[in-house]
Formats: sequence, C-alpha cells, structure tokens
Amino acid sequence: MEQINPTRMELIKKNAQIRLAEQGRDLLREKMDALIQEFFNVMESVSQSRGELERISDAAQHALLIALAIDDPVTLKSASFATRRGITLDIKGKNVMGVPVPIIEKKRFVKSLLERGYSILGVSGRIDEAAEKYEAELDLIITLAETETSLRRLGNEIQMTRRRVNALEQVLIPELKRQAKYIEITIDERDREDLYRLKKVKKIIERKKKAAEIM
Amino acid sequence: MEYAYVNARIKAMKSRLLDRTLLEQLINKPDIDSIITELEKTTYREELDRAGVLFSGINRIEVAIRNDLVKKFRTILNLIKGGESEQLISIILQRWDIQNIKTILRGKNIQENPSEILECLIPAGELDEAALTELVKQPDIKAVIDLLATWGIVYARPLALNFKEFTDTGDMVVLEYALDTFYYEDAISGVKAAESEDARILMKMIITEIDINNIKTVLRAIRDRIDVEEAKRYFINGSPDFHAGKLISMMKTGTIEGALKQLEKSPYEFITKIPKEYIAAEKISAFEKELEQYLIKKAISQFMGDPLSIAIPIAYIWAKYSEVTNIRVIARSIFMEVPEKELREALISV
Amino acid sequence: MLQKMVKIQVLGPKKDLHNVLDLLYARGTVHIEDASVPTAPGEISLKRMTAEQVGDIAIAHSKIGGILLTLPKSVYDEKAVAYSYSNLQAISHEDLLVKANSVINELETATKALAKEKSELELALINLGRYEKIIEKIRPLETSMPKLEGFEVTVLLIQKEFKDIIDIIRNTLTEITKRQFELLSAELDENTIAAVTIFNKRYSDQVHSYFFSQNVNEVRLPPEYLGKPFNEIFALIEKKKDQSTGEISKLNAELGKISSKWYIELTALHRILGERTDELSIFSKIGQTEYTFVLAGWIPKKSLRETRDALIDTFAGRVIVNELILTPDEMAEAPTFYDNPRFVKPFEFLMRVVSPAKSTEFDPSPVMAIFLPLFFGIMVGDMGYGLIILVFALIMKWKFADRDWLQHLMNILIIGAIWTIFFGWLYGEILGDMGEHMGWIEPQTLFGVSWNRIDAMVPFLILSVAIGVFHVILGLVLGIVNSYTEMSCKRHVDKAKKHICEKTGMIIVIIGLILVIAGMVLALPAALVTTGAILVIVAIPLIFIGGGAFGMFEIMGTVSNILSYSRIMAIGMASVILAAVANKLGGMMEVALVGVIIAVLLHTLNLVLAMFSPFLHSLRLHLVEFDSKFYEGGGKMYKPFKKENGEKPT
Amino acid sequence: MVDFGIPIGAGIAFGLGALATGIAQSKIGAAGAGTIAEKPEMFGLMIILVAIPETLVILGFVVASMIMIMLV
Repeated sequence: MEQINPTRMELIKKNAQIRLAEQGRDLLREKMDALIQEFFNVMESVSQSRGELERISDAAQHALLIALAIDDPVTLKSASFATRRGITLDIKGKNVMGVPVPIIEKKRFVKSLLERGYSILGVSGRIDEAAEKYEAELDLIITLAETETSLRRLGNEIQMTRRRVNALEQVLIPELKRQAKYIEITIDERDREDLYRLKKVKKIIERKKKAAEIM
Repeated sequence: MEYAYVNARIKAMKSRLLDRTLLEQLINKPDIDSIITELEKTTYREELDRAGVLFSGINRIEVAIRNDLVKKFRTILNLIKGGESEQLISIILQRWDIQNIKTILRGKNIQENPSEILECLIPAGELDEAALTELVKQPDIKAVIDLLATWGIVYARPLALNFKEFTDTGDMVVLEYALDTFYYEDAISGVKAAESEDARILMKMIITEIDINNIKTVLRAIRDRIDVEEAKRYFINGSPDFHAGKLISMMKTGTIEGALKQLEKSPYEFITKIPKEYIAAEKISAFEKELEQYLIKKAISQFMGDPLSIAIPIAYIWAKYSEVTNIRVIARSIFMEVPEKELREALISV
Repeated sequence: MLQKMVKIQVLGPKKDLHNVLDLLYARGTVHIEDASVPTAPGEISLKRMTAEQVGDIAIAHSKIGGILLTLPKSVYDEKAVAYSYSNLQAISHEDLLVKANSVINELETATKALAKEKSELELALINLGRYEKIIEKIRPLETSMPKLEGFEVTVLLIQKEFKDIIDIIRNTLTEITKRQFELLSAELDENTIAAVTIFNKRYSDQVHSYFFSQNVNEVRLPPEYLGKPFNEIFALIEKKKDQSTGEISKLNAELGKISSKWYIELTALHRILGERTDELSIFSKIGQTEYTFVLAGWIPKKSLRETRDALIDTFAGRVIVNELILTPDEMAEAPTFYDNPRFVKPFEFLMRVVSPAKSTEFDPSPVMAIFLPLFFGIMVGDMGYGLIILVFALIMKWKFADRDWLQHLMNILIIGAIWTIFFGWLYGEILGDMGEHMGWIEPQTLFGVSWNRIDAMVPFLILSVAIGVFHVILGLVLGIVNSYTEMSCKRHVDKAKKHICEKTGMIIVIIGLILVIAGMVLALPAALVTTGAILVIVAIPLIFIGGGAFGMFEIMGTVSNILSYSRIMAIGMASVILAAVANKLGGMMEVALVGVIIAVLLHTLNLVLAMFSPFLHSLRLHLVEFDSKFYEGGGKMYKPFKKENGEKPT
Repeated sequence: MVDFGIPIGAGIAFGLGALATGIAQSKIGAAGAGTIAEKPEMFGLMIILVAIPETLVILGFVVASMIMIMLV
C-alpha cells in the first residue's frame, strides 16, 4: 500500500481498473451461467444413460448367467473365440464455450446375428442374447464416455470460471476499491492539510500585518 | 447286437441319475461347498475327487459333471461297439465333435493359446481326447483340416470344400455353417441307409431336432430383420413337414406372431402359447427353452419305448445331458446368488 | 411287523448341542431329518447349522480319494485296512486332519505328475496308431516314386468328386517347377484319392502356398517325421510305440511301488475321513435360532420314552422333546423300521433286498416266514434230502459265521429242511423211492389218498392249486387291509377306494369260478354252480369300477397266478422222478460200486437242484404271485444316527 | 401198433414250454447280466427274475405228465 502513489492520476487509473474488473466479472458470470446451463443439459443425459447402463448391465449379467448355466461356460468361451476382435474408435473434438469436448465417432457395436462370426446353428439364442446385451452395454458405455468427459470438462471450466469470478469479486475488486478509497482519503487529507496550512499561513501573515500596523 | 444286456446296463445307469428329490435338495443348499458334499454322495463322487485335485468351488463341479458326461457317453459307445447301433449312436454323439472342431477352428483363427482351446473341448463324441490334443497342436486352420483328412475323419470333407471361400472372405461362418449342414445331412443319409426299426426311431429324433433348429433360425432371423434370401442359407434340409417352402412362408410374415401362427396344428403348437410379453419382447431364449424342453422330453420319453431297441440309449444320452445341465444351472445360480424362482425357471424339467 | 414310528422335535440351548448329539449317537434311536425345511406351509424355515471342520475334512477326504484313483489297486488286504483303520479311529479330529494332510503333501504332487505323464504317453500312443493307418495306405505309392536328393515329397488327399483337380495341379506344378516334378495318384478309399508329388525343394514355398488355396489336403505328420521316406517313418513310429509302452509300464511300476507302500493306509484314511464327513454332515440337518437348536427326527414309538427320559435327566430339563402330531399324509413319510421276532428276520432280509416296505403298509415277512419254508418242504419232501440239507446248512452257518446274508439264507434253509423232513415222512420218501423199496417207510394216507407223489399226481395238483387259491386270496385280503389304512391319507383316498373295490371283486370272482369249475367236474348240485356264476357276474362290475378295463385283464392275471402254484407240484414231481431215476440207474448197474457212484452223482445233482430251484420258486411265488396283490414297497429304511458297524466300502 | 400220439403230444407240450423258457431266459439273463454289471446289489432280484419264465416249462411239464398219466 505504501508503494501506491496517492495521486489523483493514480486514482483515475484505479477507478478505470475497477471498472474493468467489474466488467470482466460480469462477463465471467454470464459465461458461467451459460456453462452451468450446458452442464445441466449434459448431466441430465448422463444420469439418464447411467440409469440405462445400470439396467442394461443387470440384464446383460443375467443373460450371461443364464447362458453360462444352461450352455456350459466352455461353450460360451468357444463362442467368444469366434467373436473376439479389437475395437477402434475415432475421437474428434468440439468447442463448447471455449471448452474442448470429445466427440466419439458413432459406431454401433450391436451386431446382427450374422455378423458375430459364428454359425447361428451351433450357438444358442441365450448366448446371442448375452452377446447382444453386452454389445448394447458397450454402446452405452462409449456414449457415456463421451458425455461424461464433456461433463467433467465443463465442470472443471465452471469451477475455474467461478474461481476467477470469486477472485475478481472477493479479492481484486475490493482491493482496488480499497486502494481507490485510500487514494481518495489520502488526497482529501492532503487537501485538508493544505487548507489548514494555508489558513495558518494566512493567519500568520495577517498577524504580521496587524503587528506592522500597530507598530 | 445284444440289446438285452446293453439296455439293462443303461437302464441301471439311468436309475442312478439324480432324481427330483435330490435336485430339490441341491436347490436348497446354501453354498457351493454343500452342493459338493451332497454330490459326493452320488455317482459324481469319482469325478469330483478327480477334479478336486486341480479345481475348487464351482469349477470343480463343472469340470466334474462335464467329465462324468463324457465318461458315460464313452461307456455307452463302448457298450454298443460294433454294428449298426454303434453308427447310429455315434450320429447323436457327433454333435460334440462338431462343436469341438468349431472351437478348435475358432481358436486357431484368433491364434489362441492351445491349452486355452483344449480347456473348451468336450470329448464326448468320436474324436477322443488324444485326437483333440493333436488337433489343437496344429499351427493353423489349414493344418487342422489337413490332419482331419490325414486321419480320414469325415469332417475334413465339408471343411476342405469350403476352405477356399473362407480364405477369400476371411469369414469363419462359412466353415462353421459347412460343418453344421454336413452334420445333419450326413446324419440323415446315415440313418436312411440303415433302414431298420432303430434307424426309424433315431430318424424321428433327428427330424425333430432339425425342425426345432429351423424354427429357431426363422424366429431369430425375423427378430434380427434378416432378409429371407440370406436366412434361407441357414435352413437345414431333411424335414418333411418343415421344408424350406414352409420356413420361407413363415419368414415372409415378417413378425414373430405371424410365424408362430403358422405353427398351429403342428407338433410345435405349444410355443404359440408362450406368454405374450415374451412374444412382444421377441425374447428368443424363451422360445428356445420351450423347444429344447420339448426335444429333451421327447427323447427321454423314449425310455418308455421298445426296451430292446436304440430308444433306451437315446433316452439315456438326453437324460444324462439334462441332468448335467440341471446340476450346472443349480450350481451356477447358487454361486451367483440368483433367487430361487429364477433358478427354477432355468431348470430343464423332466 | 413294522414298528410304529413317531416324529419328534428336540429343542435345546445351543451350548448343549454337542452333548445332545453325543447322547443320541450313543442311544442310536433317532433317525434324523432335515429340521430346517418347514414342515407346514407358512412355517418359517430355520437357518441351518454349519460344522466348523466339515470343510477341511471333506477336502482332505476328496484329495485322498483323488490320490487313490491314480494309484493302481495293489494287494487289497481287508485285515490290514481294518487294523490301520482302528488305529486311526483312536486319534482326535485335529490329529487326523494333520495326519491326512501330511500324507497328502507327501503323495499328491508325485502321483499327479506320474499320472499326467502316463496319460500323455497314452494319448500319444493312440495318435501314433492314427498316423500309422494312413502311412500304411500311402506306403506302396511312394515306393514307385524316384528318390532324389534335394527334392521334397508331399502327399495330397483329394475328395473323389474333385478328381479333375489332379490335372489342374499337374499343369500348375509344371508351370511352377518348370517340369521338375513327378505326380502319382491312386485311390485310397471309396471317397478319397491320394496323390504323391515330388518336386524340387527350391519351389517348396510356391507349391505349398498353391496347395493351400486349393480344395486339397496335405497329409500332415508330426514334425519329427517330416522329410523322411514313409518306410522309415513307419519303422520310427513302431519304435516310438515300443518306447512309449515301455515308459508307460515303467510309470505303472512306479505308481505300483507307491501303491504297495501306501494303499492300505490311504484306504483306511479315506474310509475314516468319509465317515467323519458323514457324521459332521448331520449338522447341516439341524436348524438353529440365535440361542437354540432344533433337531427333528423319527424314533420308534417303543424307544421314545426311554430316549426322552434320558435327555431330560441328563440336561436337567434344558432340552425339550416334542412329539409331533402328524396327519396321515405326513405319517406316510416315516422311515421303515422292521422289528420282527427272530425267526422272521431272514425273511425280512429277503424283503429288504427286494424293496423295503413302506412304513404304513403290511410287512409280508411274517407271512413269508410261514409259507416260504412250507412250500419248500412240500416241493422237496424227502427225509433223506431234508437231513442232508439240514446238515449242510448248519455247516455253512458255522463256517461262515461272519457273512450276514449267508446266515440269513441258511436259516431259511434250516426251517425249510425241517418241513422237508416232515413232508418226506408224509410222502414216504427217503432219497426218492429208496426208502419205500428198502421198506423203511410207507407213504401216509390222508383224506383217503395215499400221498405217494408219483401216484397221487392229480390230488397233488389239486392241493397245489388249492394252496394257490388260499395264498392269492390272503394276498387280496391283505391288499384290502392296506388300502383301508391308506384311506386315512387324504391324497390316496380315491385310489384306495378303487383298490378295495377291485380286490373284493377279485375275491368274489375267484370263489365263483371255483364253485363253477368244481361244480362241473364233481357234478355238484346245480344250485352251487349257479351261485358261482352269479357271484362272477356280480363281481365283474366291482372290478370294472375299481380297475377299469385293465382290471378285466387282471382277472386273467389272477387266474394264471393261481395256476402258477401248480409249480409246487411240478417241481416236486421233477425232483422225485429224478431221484427215482437215480435209484433205478444205480440199481441197474452190474457192478455195485458203479451203481452206487452213479446213484450218488445223480442224487447230488438232484439235491443241488432241490436246494436251489424250490427255494427260488417259493420265493417267486411270494414276490410275484402273492406280494403283487398288496405290496408296494419303496419305503426308506430307518437309519438311526449312530455308528454303522461292520460297514464295508462298496 | 404202439400209439405214439400220446408220448409225442407230451413231448411237444414239454419241449415247446422248455424252448419258450429258454428264449425268454436268454433275454432276461442277458439283461440281468447287464444290470448286475452296473448294480451288483441287484443279484438276488435278478436270480428271481430269471426264474420267472420257468413257469412255462413247469406248466409244460405239468401238461405233459397229465397227458402221460391221464391218457395212458
């Protein structure tokens, strides 16, 4: 504070700074509102998908259990040999209010009966159903991966923006205001001092004048 | 062939299958260990002891019942060694050969570790453990087929015929489908050639099986909206009632209900009575369960058939199969803590 | 007779459970059932008890079982096993487990490794046989091929319907190898053609990749045989086979060595661990709440009081014994407890072998105890044979004092022998007609008939059928009694009523038929014949109501059942005639010694037949003709919770 | 002339009964062997079952003896 130059020039500067900070804060607030709105949008779809995922993974697990129980686990393993292959995903990005979010190329993993790589004559419908449910689960997991990443990124951004707003609001702007006030007070003080001094000088001069008249 | 001796032995073996009350006891067991204790009191003891050396818990049960199944089927094959009845019984057991060869080919296709493949094989057919071990050791699919040809095993034929298409398209389905159709065609021609009362009994079973497979294929194809022309490839020929024409007309209805409607007044009418919600949900496994149940019941009812014919071994094979399946269902369900109601639904009721 | 059973529930504080079980075990009166299953709908099911050590013991038991399975059975010495067993019996649970585990540690890995090696060799052997088959087929082809250095031989298998491909292959090979190849083909079996090609190794890769894409299969051999001429491979395979067989027998010897050292101890351990598991498994039948246990079981009514008093005295009233009041339906679940006087025991044994009675039905063993030896006696009926059989049975009893089943059978034979002697006196037979010839004995005369069996054939037949009539009617009456008791059981009421109807009808039909037949043969007054006919006519609707159309067939069945009793006469006749033949043949011989030998041989044969056949047929008359009128069987045996003594591994 | 009718008739009655018993017992015996191979504890029951068709030969014997005794 000591290094602040309590000059009128400085005060004008500070006031300009305050205005700027307040403007920035308002802007950030707006951005945050927008982000929050987007966040809630995504969130809704995530929670929906999560529920869906839970449901579908339960169903998948049940189908798998039935398949395991009725068609020996080794038959299942054998079927899995036929269907085993890797998955490649194309991931692109997009910008939401300056936040980069991933976009996963939509590829359906749910395969048709004839695409699973085994002859349908030797594999029971139970195994098909288990496979199908897990494929659907995979589909959902990947969609969820996309939306959840967006969600996390948006969340981070919101937090950061809020921190910025807070920093502006709680720290920077009050500080600047305090400084402006200080400058103002100091300038006022100085003004008063000057006035007093002037009055004092005036008094002395007048007294000297009086003395000169008397003498 | 002396059926009196063989069938008496098989009937004695049948009497040692687990009965309803024992299954009921198993269902009431709290955990896998107590199921093992209970099974140890049955004929599964030996295989449980054997499996217990390497496995524990649910795996021990599964390995033991699988090995017991294999052992019992081998016993039957050895009992009826020689003559026509052996050929006929082999036809039934060959389904395990087909499954095993498929597994080996699938495994080789993804370069799976031989020991992993070997674990998935069930040597209940004509190819014994020795043959399967050697097949699994082969480096690639072609070598597997070559070895089958070298040993003069019939499955080399359909595989060799379709190998070129497989190398061109890289689609394993070609080979698997070739094996499946070959199995049924070979079974039908083998049975037809026999022309005996035994053959007639077996033929009925095979036709039922083909029908059931075809009906399943139709329902699955309708459900997955597969084109009629495409689905036609997967029909198995040989059934007098459910020939390709009938199946195509079932497919052309385009809906499960429509297809089911055409089953009315056939022996398979029972699946039209399946709960509506399953039909609406197009839940194939529900239909499949009913159909399989029908097949198994029909097979097991052969115990009532001619006591001096192949009916008894056929019935036993299926009764054993369903017993093993039921034990597995119970063990798995208790292992995964499935509610009793669902467990009971999954059981094959005999 | 069967003992009346009552179902009890024993309740008490958990801390007393072990002592209660010890007490019950010592008493050995309670047949324990699963208490955790609710007996009535709506009742809560109780949690089951679990014993702490049951897992460890069961694991050790099955591990030892696994080891035993891999070992060849060495000299099995029951005495040594029993000795080792009784030694092990003395050790406590914990020590037994320690001992079992140390044995397992010592043997498990070694036996597993040996068994694995052995099974691998065996599998390899089977496959060698498979390879050999094809090589044998191709061998003649190869001999006609030139042998060239730097050239490779490949054998192709071609499906017959593609035999045209051979020409294509020939053309392509010409192109690839620039004519440096040779190709020969020949039929292998009805479906396949074998083609042998030989080509320069330089082109190996190209040729093979060409084959790879065609509808042909190459003959595959294990890598170690590649590139060798077939004759050589053949020899190699033979050698390998011998080698493997040798190794297998070596492994077998090794396993045998382990077996001879350990087999007895392992068997004893396996047995005792099995028993302990069973014993502990009783825990899983006991229900529990937080502080109390509940144990359910059946107990013979006569031992209820004693057991209850013992429990109450020992635990000062802390343990309660409830007698459950059961509906007849529930009573039907009771286990069967035979409790017969001593002389019926052997017959009880027979019934148990066939199918134990249900607890609610009439136990046929006492009836059998009366009639079976009687039939035997009527059939054999010879004082000489009777005496010999008696002596034989006594000797067998004395010699094999430790075999339960033999004791039972011999007891039956003894009773039968006494009847045999009696009827021998009646028939005047000692070793067939020898007694009469020698003037030792005369056939007795009864009801105006001299009971010389050969002469009195018709009276004998009538007697046999009369016995049959009596026996079958007795069976039917018992059937009615059984059905009457069953009527208290709700779910069986209808069935029981029908049975009563059918059986009453059947009795009336039999009486009616007898009246008709007897009336016609003996020219009895017409009134009796008419009564008989009326009886038959009245009874038929009864049978129809009871048994439906099938019941009508039953009439035929019953009549032939009665006629079946004629075997009593027929077998007796056969026996007496054979004896007479023996005497006659013996007498005809010039040399007395030869005659005696022949007579003795034939009598011995007859005696063996006489012991076997009449016994079997009396039994058959009971099981088939008599029991089928009332007996159902299929009960579960009363197995009290106690140490099974003399239990042998099956 | 000796009347062969009666002994021949008796012979047929007995012989056919015995033959039938033989046929039946061969099947039952084979089945019995099969059962005992699996369940040795069934031995006793099997012996009885094998004896069941003996009714035929026994009835044959009865008829034959009746023919011989009553008609001669």
